[in-house]
Amino acid sequence: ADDTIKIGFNIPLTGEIPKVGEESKFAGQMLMNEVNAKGGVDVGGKKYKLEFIYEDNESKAESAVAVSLKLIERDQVLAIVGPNSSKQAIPAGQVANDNKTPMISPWSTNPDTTKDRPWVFRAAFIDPFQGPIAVDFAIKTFKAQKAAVLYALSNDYSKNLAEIFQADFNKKKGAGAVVAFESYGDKDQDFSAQLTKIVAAKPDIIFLPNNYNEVALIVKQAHDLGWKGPFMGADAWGNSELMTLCGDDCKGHYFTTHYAAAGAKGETKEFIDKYQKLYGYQPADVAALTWDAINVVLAGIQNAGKLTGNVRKDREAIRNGISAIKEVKGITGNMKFDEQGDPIKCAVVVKINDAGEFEFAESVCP
Amino acid sequence: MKKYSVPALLTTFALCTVVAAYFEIIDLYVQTIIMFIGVNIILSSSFNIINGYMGEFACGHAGFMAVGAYVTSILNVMFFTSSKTFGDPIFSPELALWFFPVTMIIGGVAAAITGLLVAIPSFKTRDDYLAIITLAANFIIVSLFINMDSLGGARGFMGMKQIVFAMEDVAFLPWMLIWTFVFTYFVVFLIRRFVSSTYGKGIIAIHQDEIAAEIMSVNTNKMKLVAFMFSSGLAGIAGGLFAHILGYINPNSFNILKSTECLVMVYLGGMGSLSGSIIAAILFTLLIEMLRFIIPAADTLIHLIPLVPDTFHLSQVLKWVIIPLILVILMQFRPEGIMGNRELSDFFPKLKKYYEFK
Amino acid sequence: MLLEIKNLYVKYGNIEALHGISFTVDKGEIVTLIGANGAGKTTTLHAITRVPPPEGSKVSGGDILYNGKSLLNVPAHSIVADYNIALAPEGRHIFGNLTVEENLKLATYSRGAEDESLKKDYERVYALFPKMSERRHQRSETLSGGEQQMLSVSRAIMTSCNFILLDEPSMGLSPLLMYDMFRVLKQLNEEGMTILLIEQNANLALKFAHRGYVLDTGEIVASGTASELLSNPDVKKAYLGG
Amino acid sequence: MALLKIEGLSQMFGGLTAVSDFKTEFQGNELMGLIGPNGAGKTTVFNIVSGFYKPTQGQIIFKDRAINGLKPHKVTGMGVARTFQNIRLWHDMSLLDNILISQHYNLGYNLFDLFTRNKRYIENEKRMKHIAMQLLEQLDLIQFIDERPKNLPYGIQRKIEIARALSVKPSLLLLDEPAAGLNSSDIQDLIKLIRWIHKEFDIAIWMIEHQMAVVMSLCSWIQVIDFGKTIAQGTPEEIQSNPAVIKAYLGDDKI
Amino acid sequence: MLDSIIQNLFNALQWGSFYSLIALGYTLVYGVLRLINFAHGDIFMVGAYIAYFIAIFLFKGSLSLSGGLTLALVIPLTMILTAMFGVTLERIAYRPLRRKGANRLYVVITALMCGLILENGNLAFLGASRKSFPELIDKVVYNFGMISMTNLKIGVIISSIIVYFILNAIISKTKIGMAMRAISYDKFAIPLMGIPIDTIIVFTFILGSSLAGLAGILFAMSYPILDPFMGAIIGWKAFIAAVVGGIGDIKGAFVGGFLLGIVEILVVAVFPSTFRDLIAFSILLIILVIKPTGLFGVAKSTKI
Ligand SMILES: Nc1ncnc2c1ncn2[C@@H]1O[C@H](COP(=O)(O)OP(=O)(O)OP(=O)(O)O)[C@@H](O)[C@H]1O
Ligand SMILES: Nc1ncnc2c1ncn2[C@@H]1O[C@H](COP(=O)(O)OP(=O)(O)OP(=O)(O)O)[C@@H](O)[C@H]1O
Ligand SMILES: [Mg+2]
Ligand SMILES: [Mg+2]
Repeated sequence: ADDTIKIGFNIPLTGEIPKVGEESKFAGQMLMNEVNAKGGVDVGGKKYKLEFIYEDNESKAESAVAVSLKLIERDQVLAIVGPNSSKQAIPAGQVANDNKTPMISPWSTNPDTTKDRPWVFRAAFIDPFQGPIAVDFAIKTFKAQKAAVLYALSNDYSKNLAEIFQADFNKKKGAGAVVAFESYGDKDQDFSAQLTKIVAAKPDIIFLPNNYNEVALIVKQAHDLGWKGPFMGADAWGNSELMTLCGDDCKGHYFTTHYAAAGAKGETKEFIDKYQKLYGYQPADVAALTWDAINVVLAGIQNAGKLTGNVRKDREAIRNGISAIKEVKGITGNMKFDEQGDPIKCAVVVKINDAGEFEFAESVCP
Repeated sequence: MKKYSVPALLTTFALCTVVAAYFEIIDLYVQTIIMFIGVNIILSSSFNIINGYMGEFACGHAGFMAVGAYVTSILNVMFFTSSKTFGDPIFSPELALWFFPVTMIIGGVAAAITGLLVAIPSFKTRDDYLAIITLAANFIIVSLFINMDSLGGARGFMGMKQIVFAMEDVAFLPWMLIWTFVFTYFVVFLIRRFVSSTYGKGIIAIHQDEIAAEIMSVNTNKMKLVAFMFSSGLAGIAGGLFAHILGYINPNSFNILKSTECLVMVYLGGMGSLSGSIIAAILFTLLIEMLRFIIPAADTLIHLIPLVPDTFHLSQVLKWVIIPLILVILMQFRPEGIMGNRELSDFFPKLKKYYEFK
Repeated sequence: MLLEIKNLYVKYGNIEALHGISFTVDKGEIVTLIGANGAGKTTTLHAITRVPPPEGSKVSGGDILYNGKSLLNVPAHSIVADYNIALAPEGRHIFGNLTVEENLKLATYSRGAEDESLKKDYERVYALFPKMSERRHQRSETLSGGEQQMLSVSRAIMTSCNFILLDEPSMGLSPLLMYDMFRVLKQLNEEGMTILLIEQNANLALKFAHRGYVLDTGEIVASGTASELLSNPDVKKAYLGG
Repeated sequence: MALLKIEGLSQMFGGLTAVSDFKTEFQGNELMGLIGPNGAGKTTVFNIVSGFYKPTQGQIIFKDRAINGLKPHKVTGMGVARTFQNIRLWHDMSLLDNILISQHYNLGYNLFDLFTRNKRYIENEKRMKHIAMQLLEQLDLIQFIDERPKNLPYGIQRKIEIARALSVKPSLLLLDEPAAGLNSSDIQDLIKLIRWIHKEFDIAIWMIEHQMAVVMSLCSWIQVIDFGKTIAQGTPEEIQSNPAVIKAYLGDDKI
Repeated sequence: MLDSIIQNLFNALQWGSFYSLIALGYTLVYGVLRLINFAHGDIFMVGAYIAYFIAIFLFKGSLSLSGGLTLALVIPLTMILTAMFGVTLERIAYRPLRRKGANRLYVVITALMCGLILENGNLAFLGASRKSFPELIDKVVYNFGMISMTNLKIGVIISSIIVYFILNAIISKTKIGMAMRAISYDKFAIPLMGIPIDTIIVFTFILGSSLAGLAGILFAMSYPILDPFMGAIIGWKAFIAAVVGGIGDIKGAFVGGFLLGIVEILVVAVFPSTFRDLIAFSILLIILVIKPTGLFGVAKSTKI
């Protein structure tokens, strides 16, 4: 109808990372229900109801493309939120850009997703920013002279971050300071060989830019192999499930991320509590980032001033609106966008405390 | 009449689709689905050469697809676009249109050569050992691309969209749609010629009794070589198309899961039935897309019944329960696939008036 | 009457292979079924033993009575295990990946623990076919054609049968062995074994059997004692090669 | 020049000597028999000659060329065709295809011709089809041309195997127990068929058979082997009365 | 250096044990039906989940039994339930196809589909959250110099060896084992020996699936994070291991499993880990090229 704002979600509800898709979807539902309960969004004096369409990209590149086109052509959405992984976000971003539809990926960290694509934005900070924060923190807190990295070879997020960490650490501590740089394959469950190598290299810290489920296994196995030192991780650790899976083994370690759930204040805390109440578990960063991504789109609409009902014109207005954003207050921090469509926002380092909560340690802003 | 009716029909269909796409009568979504159907037809019918006609159980088709996809993409990106990997274009971008078929064929040839990787071990091994060799080859190829950092590694490789734009600059037409039609027809045409010749039937003889084939003068090693290279070469062509339709490729798109889809299409259609492969590819692709619409519709429908609680929803996850379930049930009724090893004309003898399978 | 086939119809899909045949076998008899290729002899034996051939045949009418009880609803394995009817099938069907000895051992699956009678049976088989004991530990798929045939027959004997169905047991056997085998079958018969024999070599079969039936395209066209059939001019012309 | 000359042929399987020091010779187009007890090594000899086994020792000269070690399809291409003890037809293809495919040794076109379907392709396909049709016509099998062998009676299948072997245009035809499983009247037909083939195609035929009626009435020369060794050879009359053969093979036909 | 090699050998033995246990299940079913039971990896997954639910019920639930007692109950219960599960699968999905005389590859595809149904059905009904398997026994880490071992790892390795010997005895010595081997060669003649074919097949699935169940428990204890797709890749790889050993052969599967484990781990230990799959699979490929029937597979000597 005329008085709705349609936004499409291109998310992995099935396939390799269904949990990520689920959280994105829940964040979307929560936001939509909230806004619609208040009567909708006020744009140029007119109330619009939100209508979200969730499509499954099966965590596959080709499906992500098909989904984008379906949302753009069939559903005539004004903007697309997603996809989450770069593997899908890169081709889907191309589609959105070609078809002049604003797209914002909550989670993708690969620079190519937004590069030279005026219509594509993202809500997460990119890896070249996050990596050095981890390096600095490791050097400062653990007096690390030597570091080891274990990353997922076929996961471009993990690989990217691992390489950035390696380069930065070597830059700061001299070539060869990363004493072990190991990888593992898709859906691996045993890391003992890599960890044996790492432990034998005697690093001061092990950097694990990996998904939370793998982190739990790696940490446990490292302990089995006699490792007693610290670990550091990145935003992919930030999932409520980390602690149920990892238990005591993960306590006392640090990771960089977008927000700290424990000790969160204000809107962030509100979001977490609401989500927990509705869906029974603490939201991960992807939920928070999706929430922010939607808000970025809504802010773009506000900036546009009014909606004409002509989809093409409205899409253009929204795109211009997003790039003109001065600053949005997000639950993962305040952000504005650079000319590539990447956010400029702060990162936090989180400590997993003895209660198993994600506790704020420090904040780093660009 | 008999000779031209089917080509005429197919050409008309392709032309209508292209014209409709040009005038935006069918939208990009539908076009993409049509293109995916084309790619899947190439995949399943080429896979059928090995798994159907020759009766071997290979399961690494996606690996060869990857080779074709990468080779074609690299060549095109290197020749016709400026990229950070390869620098400035070597040739003028307008030439992309004319050289596209050439690079596609080169991709196919590269894939065919990779096919040697499985063809040569296949001389000595049969059925399930071959399954492993192909499976391992699939793992190896994917792993190789993941390790090639210069090609993006796990981050994938892109820039193929520029090629499509370059073609559109020459003439604004839905080029990928056109190429998909051209190559799909071409591939089916080649396969049909192959399996209906006495030469090609040698692989069917190998299927039914390899020893008898060898002793009755069929050079089984050569036939296997030809069959594997032919099949993997065509998979390479499918890969090239796939890469340019998507504009982006990633090694993980060609893992075992993709090979599994190829397997499903072949056996769904029927071993050794070309029309079966085509029908199965169409059905399979459509089924996946249809469920996008059916599941939400069914969800709305069941919520009309007051008994279903509001919190219960049919989720998209069910898609990958429903699709295999449909196949399992189908197998129970047609344990030889949709077409068995027969062709359309065997089911509808009247069709023979209009075309013959030769 | 041990076995009574009553008006038996068998179909392969829609094709009817047996059009209502009836015959009987008495305890202790040797009965032979002769007939041209494709007459339905094998089909009859398969129907009795309830083994479905890979393509599947169906009894569509009539009955098979064994000691007055119908066999039609008895599962195939129990024909051997409980009714003690064994079949040496056409095409041998030995287990090529097992050794000769294992093949024989498997045939005793439904027999109880190792006892005297079992030992006697092994000895009898090895005495009958010395080749079998020579090749005891050879993988049976590498046996020569005739050796495989011996194995198939030996295996049938090793089941606890007292009624044995033989489908062309002499196929591929050298003349010497063929005579040997018939000699031993005769001996088995004298010890109380009932035999239903299918043989292409009708001359030989009729010399060996007490009674015979002539099957032609799914129907019984002649029957009688062996000597009656041997002298029947029609039978002579059609099946005895002169 | 001899058509086929085998000398000192031996074949071992593990510790088992299946064939030992076997020799024979075909001058032109004889019709010879190879008999012997089960497991004597007859089929093994055929397997070696047709290239399926590589002999442990020995020489096989066919048309003045050593063929031991050649691949089976090469040997067949040179003119040695065979049938199998257990029928091995391509059961799920039409009879015509069965006869066509066995002409692979002489396709006369390559893949390029195939894909472009040029004149060479069309003419060669026509030629092969012609040969097949002629052969089926001659052997009176033409009415089964579109049938699949598995649906045909056993006797016909045996005949098809012979037809398929003939389509190779062999100069030496190996028949491994062609009469096995046939009944008495079929056997009479088979004897006529083989005799006719021998005359009509003017080829050498080498036959393994246990049915003495067949061997004795067809073969001009018979070789008897036992445990891989030749124990006798001669004309049918000589063989039938040879005590060693009677003891090892023929027996005294009393039941 | 020597330390790491020994450490890695132990790692490899543990990891290989899982491949072995799963490969044994593959080989059993394959050896009997010539069916590549692609759902086997997922039956293993189901086994792990069954173990999880039983363990949670007994350990964390109102009963709160001790860890050791829970484990003692979990092992037989899981094996029984997983076996029942495998048999049910055979009943409803494979047997009808077999009865209809379908080409065996269609049964293989059906198995592949059943695997997908299990994975995604699990996802749909249990949700996307991963499950964390409770620690039933206290982990003890033994250190010998630089080498670390845990009691669990030793247990896993020993279990898989015991299982192999039991299985081997069943297959090569008993009549039922002989019947299992015979079926793969000629199904037709089985009933003629008085052997109920379906019983043997069911028995095979019971054996294979209960092994998968056992592997599931041990795996869940060693890698205590369960997700619906946990059986997929390890299943494929175990299948490869089974074939490299010589499929259909118990010893082959056992050795093949350990071989794959050792190759995977040693490749990482020696080469850059990025090349693991590449090198490991190339090695396997080369083994198959040299020995086309696998390490222990008997060349099917075709006799014509
Ligand atoms: N699987 C099958 N499908 C269809 N028809 C069949 C099948 N098996 C046998 N028949 C047909 O049933 C009839 C009887 O076959 P059967 O095998 O019983 O003959 P037979 O007397 O044993 O012949 P032979 O002497 O060749 O062994 C034949 O006409 C045959 O064509
Ligand atoms: N591939 C093989 N491996 C091991 N032994 C073999 C092989 N092929 C044949 N043999 C053995 O060689 C011997 C000769 O076998 P062959 O098949 O040549 O006998 P045959 O003379 O044809 O007998 P029949 O008349 O019974 O067919 C047999 O004892 C057989 O077991
Ligand atoms: Mg018969
Ligand atoms: Mg022989």
